[in-house]
Amino acid sequence: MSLYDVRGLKKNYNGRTVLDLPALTIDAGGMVALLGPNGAGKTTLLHILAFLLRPSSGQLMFQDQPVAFNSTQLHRLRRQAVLVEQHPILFSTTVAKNVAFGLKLRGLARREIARRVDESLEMVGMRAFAGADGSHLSGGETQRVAIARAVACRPQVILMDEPTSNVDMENRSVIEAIMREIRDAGKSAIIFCTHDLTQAARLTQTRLHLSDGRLNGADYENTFPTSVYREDNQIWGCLGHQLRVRMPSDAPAAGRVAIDPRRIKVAALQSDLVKPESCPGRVFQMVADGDEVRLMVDVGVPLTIILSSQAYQDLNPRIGDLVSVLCPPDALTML
Amino acid sequence: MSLYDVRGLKKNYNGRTVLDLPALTIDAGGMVALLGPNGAGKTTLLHILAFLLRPSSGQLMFQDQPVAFNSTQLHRLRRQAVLVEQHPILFSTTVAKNVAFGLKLRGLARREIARRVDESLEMVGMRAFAGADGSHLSGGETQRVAIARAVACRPQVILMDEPTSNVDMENRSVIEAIMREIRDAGKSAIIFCTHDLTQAARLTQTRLHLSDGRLNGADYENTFPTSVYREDNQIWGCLGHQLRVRMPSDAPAAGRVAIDPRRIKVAALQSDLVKPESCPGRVFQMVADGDEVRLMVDVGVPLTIILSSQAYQDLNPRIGDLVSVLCPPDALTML
Amino acid sequence: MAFFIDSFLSAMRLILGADPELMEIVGLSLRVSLASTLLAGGLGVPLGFLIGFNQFRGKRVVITLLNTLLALPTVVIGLMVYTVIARRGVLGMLNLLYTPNAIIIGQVILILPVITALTIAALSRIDDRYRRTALTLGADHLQTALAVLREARFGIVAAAVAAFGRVISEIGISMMLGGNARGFTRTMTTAMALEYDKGEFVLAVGLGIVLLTISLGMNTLLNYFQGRYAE
Amino acid sequence: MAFFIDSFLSAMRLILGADPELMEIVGLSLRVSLASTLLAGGLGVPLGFLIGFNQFRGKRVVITLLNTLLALPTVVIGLMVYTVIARRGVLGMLNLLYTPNAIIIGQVILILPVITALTIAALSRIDDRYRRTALTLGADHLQTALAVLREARFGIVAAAVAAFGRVISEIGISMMLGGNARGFTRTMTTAMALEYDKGEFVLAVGLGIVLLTISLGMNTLLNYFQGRYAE
Amino acid sequence: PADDHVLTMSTTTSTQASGLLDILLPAFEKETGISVKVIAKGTGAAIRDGMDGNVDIIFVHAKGREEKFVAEGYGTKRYAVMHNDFVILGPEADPAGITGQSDVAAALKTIATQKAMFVSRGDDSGTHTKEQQLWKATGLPLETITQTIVKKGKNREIQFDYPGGLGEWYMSIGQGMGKALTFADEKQAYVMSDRGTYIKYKFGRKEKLGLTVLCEGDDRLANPYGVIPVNPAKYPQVKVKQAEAFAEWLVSPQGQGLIANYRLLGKPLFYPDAIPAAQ
Ligand SMILES: Nc1ncnc2c1ncn2[C@@H]1O[C@H](COP(=O)(O)OP(=O)(O)OP(=O)(O)O)[C@@H](O)[C@H]1O
Ligand SMILES: Nc1ncnc2c1ncn2[C@@H]1O[C@H](COP(=O)(O)OP(=O)(O)OP(=O)(O)O)[C@@H](O)[C@H]1O
Ligand SMILES: [Mg+2]
Ligand SMILES: [Mg+2]
Repeated sequence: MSLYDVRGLKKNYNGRTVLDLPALTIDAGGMVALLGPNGAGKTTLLHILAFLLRPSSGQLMFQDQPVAFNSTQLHRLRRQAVLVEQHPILFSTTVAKNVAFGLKLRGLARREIARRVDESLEMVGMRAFAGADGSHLSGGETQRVAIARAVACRPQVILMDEPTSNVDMENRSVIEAIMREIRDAGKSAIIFCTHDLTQAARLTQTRLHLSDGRLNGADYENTFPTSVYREDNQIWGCLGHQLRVRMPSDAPAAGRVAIDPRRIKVAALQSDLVKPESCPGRVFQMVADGDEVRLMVDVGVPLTIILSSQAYQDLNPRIGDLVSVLCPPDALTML
Repeated sequence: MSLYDVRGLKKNYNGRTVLDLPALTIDAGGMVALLGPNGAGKTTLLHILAFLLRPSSGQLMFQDQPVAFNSTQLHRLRRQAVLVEQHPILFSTTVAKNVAFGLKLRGLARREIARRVDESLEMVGMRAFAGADGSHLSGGETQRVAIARAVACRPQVILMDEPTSNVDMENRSVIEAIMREIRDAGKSAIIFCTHDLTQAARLTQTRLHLSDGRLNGADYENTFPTSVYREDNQIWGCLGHQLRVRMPSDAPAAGRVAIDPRRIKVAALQSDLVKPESCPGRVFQMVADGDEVRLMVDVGVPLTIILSSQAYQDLNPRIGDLVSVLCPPDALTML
Repeated sequence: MAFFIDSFLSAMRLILGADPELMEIVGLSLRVSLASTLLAGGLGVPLGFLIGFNQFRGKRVVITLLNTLLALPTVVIGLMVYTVIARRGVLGMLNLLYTPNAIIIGQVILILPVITALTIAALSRIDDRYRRTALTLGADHLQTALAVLREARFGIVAAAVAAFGRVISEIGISMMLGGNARGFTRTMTTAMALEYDKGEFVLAVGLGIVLLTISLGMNTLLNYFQGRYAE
Repeated sequence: MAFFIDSFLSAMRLILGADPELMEIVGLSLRVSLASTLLAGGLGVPLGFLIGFNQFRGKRVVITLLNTLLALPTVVIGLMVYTVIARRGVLGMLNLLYTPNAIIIGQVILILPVITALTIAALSRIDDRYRRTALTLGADHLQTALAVLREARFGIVAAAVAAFGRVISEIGISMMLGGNARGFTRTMTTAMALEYDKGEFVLAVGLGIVLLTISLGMNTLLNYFQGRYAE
Repeated sequence: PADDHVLTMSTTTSTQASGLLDILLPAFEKETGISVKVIAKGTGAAIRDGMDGNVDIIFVHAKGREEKFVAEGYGTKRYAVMHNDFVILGPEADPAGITGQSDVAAALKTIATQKAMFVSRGDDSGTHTKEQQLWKATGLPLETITQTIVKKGKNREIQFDYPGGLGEWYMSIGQGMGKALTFADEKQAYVMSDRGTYIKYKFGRKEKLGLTVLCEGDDRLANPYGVIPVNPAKYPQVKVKQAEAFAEWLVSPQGQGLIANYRLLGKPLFYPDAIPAAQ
């Protein structure tokens, strides 16, 4: 049984299509990361998956049943899918009562409610604030209480919109640990948005990339504005004043390019791989991403390069090393 | 001339002191990062520095003049210090009018206003949204417009509360570039909060660490809950089920410890430095931080270790390597 | 000045004297006004929610009509209700005319648009995230409305207080539908109007001061309970 | 039923007939009501801002007193103003009694508490970030208030509309301070009261329907301008 | 009209509601160029207006109080203008059985002893004053309610006489004549009314009053109207010339003729008092 099935779903605002998903299936019990630039439609999609926003057209299936957005019984379905908003808001009462809200609605016994409130506040490190007024918490405190409030409900799926964007380092790993625990226990599925690609990489292999409301496979991390100029009968794009890339002959005078982080060639500066259009860059970050390694090189702009385990071993870069970077034409997509 | 001088400043809410700064001086024209866990008082401090919140006691000097929080002319001072809120809000009118707001107040000519609005929206990549309704933007779009709105005013100091927390990768580097440019041009000083330590490291050497409302030098990244147990006549703390640390004899049964990332010892697994209380961990991230390197090792919990350039060269770790980690007692602080 | 002092002294006399007739009049005024406010609130607040929460065609038309009804004069309400409940009217057999219940019917019609329109206004600025949060945590329509109501309480209480002030100080409907019958349907305002017609201005204002004193008492009570509730 | 049809037909007749006397009465009602609403708005909205925006000792007391004043009966206002502006009163030499200006004075006193209290309520739920944002961008107190006012406009317009409805449908003050003098101070409501006194119920309700039609026109205009403004 | 051509007059609602002023005032203005601004209210309030100097002239029907008004120096002189009369009305079924009774005191006494519902205006108006006098004339023991108010720092008493049964069969409603008629009709009760208002409610409307005249003609039921210019000795700014001009005109043959010939629904309403021959 799949958790969600999306068929030809669209959402329009004032005639602009901000979400356009011909087909998408999300399985039960897993963890899905939703990635994509600002305005890609991530929040919009989460609101639809939480049954809070009615799509303009198309169909949404939940656990193989079509969702009737005009049903008066929709709240029964909503109890299976709890959303933590991008900027959560707490009811203007105590933190504890905020967490108890969903539990009361589910008709739990008073003692069970008290137990779960304690437990979930403890989990996010906010138990000391149980009696505090929810409307006066700091940004990160609010976000953590909102997570506790959702987790306490133990729904089929928890939808989290940038759940750790305002959370401090310590609690970021605490929340990631909670997410992993929920996934491992198979209690609830988790669908979350994030702009932190290493976080997405740490937590799950199932990553959906949205851009302009559409699903596409391309990582969006390497998108840059370019200026285009002509030299030696060839059109060149220039990124961050240093990196030159060969552009297709029909490239517009200025625009944005996406560079596939898996197709960028990188070599030691001394190597014979160095070509005229390659440029030097300094390695400033390396992160494990499953079996691969994510290298970040400063070439005037921060460029992400994903290396296979083997390629990483071969290159063996160190932080601070200068490397030679080359973007072949097939790595480029004009946007 | 210093930009801000803080003397014995305190802020209380309901009898709780959330900010307590005996003395602090911030110089003009620089860039300062404000770090610290949730609830440390970062936002509170920024609000005070923006002259929006009156301290409970103590004095604030701005450009060597004491700030009179009850003055009716405070808005003149406020024009020198513009804040971008943690969760910014846009007036419910067009994006362009939002950016023009501060400029109109400053009595700029209509054409100058139009020019600056265009320029600053272009800067954050939101020019296409100039006519859109400010109240219906996505989280990251809102944050970017708010930054443009502040920058357009060209004040003495721009205060930014987690300015890129909801911003996508591409625009994160764009905004970091803007921040660098402002600093380099010496136009405005910038004081910003962030939970992204690598971002803070990328942008400035001047980092203030707040915790519980107080300034302290300790990085707050390695704080963990510990359980304490006794073995071999010695008190041990256990972090993330693997890492054992020797605790002082008066340690409570459970609590939180902070581990100084510069005092952690790390060695290759085969080395003779390995001791009984050391434990193995896998290197999953390395980031340049000025002259140092920030190593992240998974020992059940993610542990940050800061190595000097030399120590990094000596160890020469690779992503995925197993290393041996040891936390000497002097690296620990009980919280 | 002398006039105000006289009025004030008469008011003191009335209050301290605890004249049984005055007590009766005060009691009736309070009973009728509270009943009208509660009834109109019970109808108007949910109605305001229905209109304010939902997006539908013609919503602005409905709000414009509501605003228009805010100008419904008491004479019109009085005559319309009169026509229906008089001996010769459709509901004549209920013998409602010149009873406190008749006043309540008229007053509910008077303040229903006020409460509804102000509830809509109070909801207009409640952050939509409260509604979404209640829904996503599993609340049904009613539970969601209650959660949002809690957040909007200041505005809605203000609407109810304004409506209460409107009816307790209202004369036209009480006079036309109650009939100002001494001992039956005489309220503070109809008593005041009578004293005014008689030229006994001091007594009229004295009664007005008594009325304001009572209103002050009610609002102080309300303030106290709101304070306790907020804690 | 027949009564309502009759009333409706007379209203049609009155409107279509464009009787000059009726036009004059309608004109006076509109002038007086608009003047009162604008004056009370000009005083009450800033007052509401002062009270709502600032934290001070006794704020809750002030709000309670305001709420109390919502129950100020027209008879009391009428008599108080009367005492001041009658020939024997302090302002007797101004000859204000039984003029439209006297009505305006009384009506302003009537709705000032309404507009102030509802402005405070409208502000109570405006996100504080709007205020902070205006301030940090360099707005002074007035500019900040205007920026927040823009965000609270729905609630404040609702307050003004309620106040306008209150005064245009109000009888007591117009009667007592205007005097219902034909051709001088006769307003729609005092004309209605007169017809009612004469027993001409059909005409009274007919005039009421004319009044509602005018109120509808005003609100439609307002809705139109609000719509344009919002765009 | 220029300011000295405007006369302000306070009067009782009944003169205005009868429509008589709509005949008199235009004729007066045509002749003298003086327009009259009419402030209509209850008798008590109308007299108050004169005492406060808010108006130039008063036109009311409460003879005793009018004379006191002049005696206390508020008015220059009372001009007896006209009278009409009061009638006792009741339901056609006449449960108390007073039909044909020409002695009004006897009729009221019967109503009281039967405890048949009686509606009193109870508003201290001329009509109410008259009604209280008639109750006294029945010889029944009356009950009195005394209210004490403060006036100029001194206590003053206001009295209210009624024949008992307050709120049981004696309804004191404190409202104008029209409203008292409506009330009595609704409750099918007895009521005392001036003839003008009765005619209007009985014959002038689609929904006819369901009450009928059961007792009339007694001398004690006469209802005299007077007009009094406000005394310039008290209020120098009053337009005494114009006021006197109006009063004189009312008692002149023209004024009296118009009054005599005024018909409401074909029925005479007022009888001139200054020149009875004008009829
Ligand atoms: N109510 C609305 N009216 C008009 N446009 C809207 C509305 N809500 C969202 N949009 C637009 O739809 C697009 C998608 O918005 P959405 O909030 O889903 O983006 P997102 O992917 O969550 O972005 P972010 O990373 O910035 O949070 C944005 O361009 C936004 O401006
Ligand atoms: N108005 C208020 N009333 C009561 N407590 C408050 C208020 N505002 C802030 N606090 C408390 O003060 C502390 C500091 O808050 P502040 O917003 O400055 O934290 P912060 O460092 O910005 O945290 P974060 O990283 O989560 O944004 C928090 O514990 C918060 O709960
Ligand atoms: Mg979003
Ligand atoms: Mg903060």
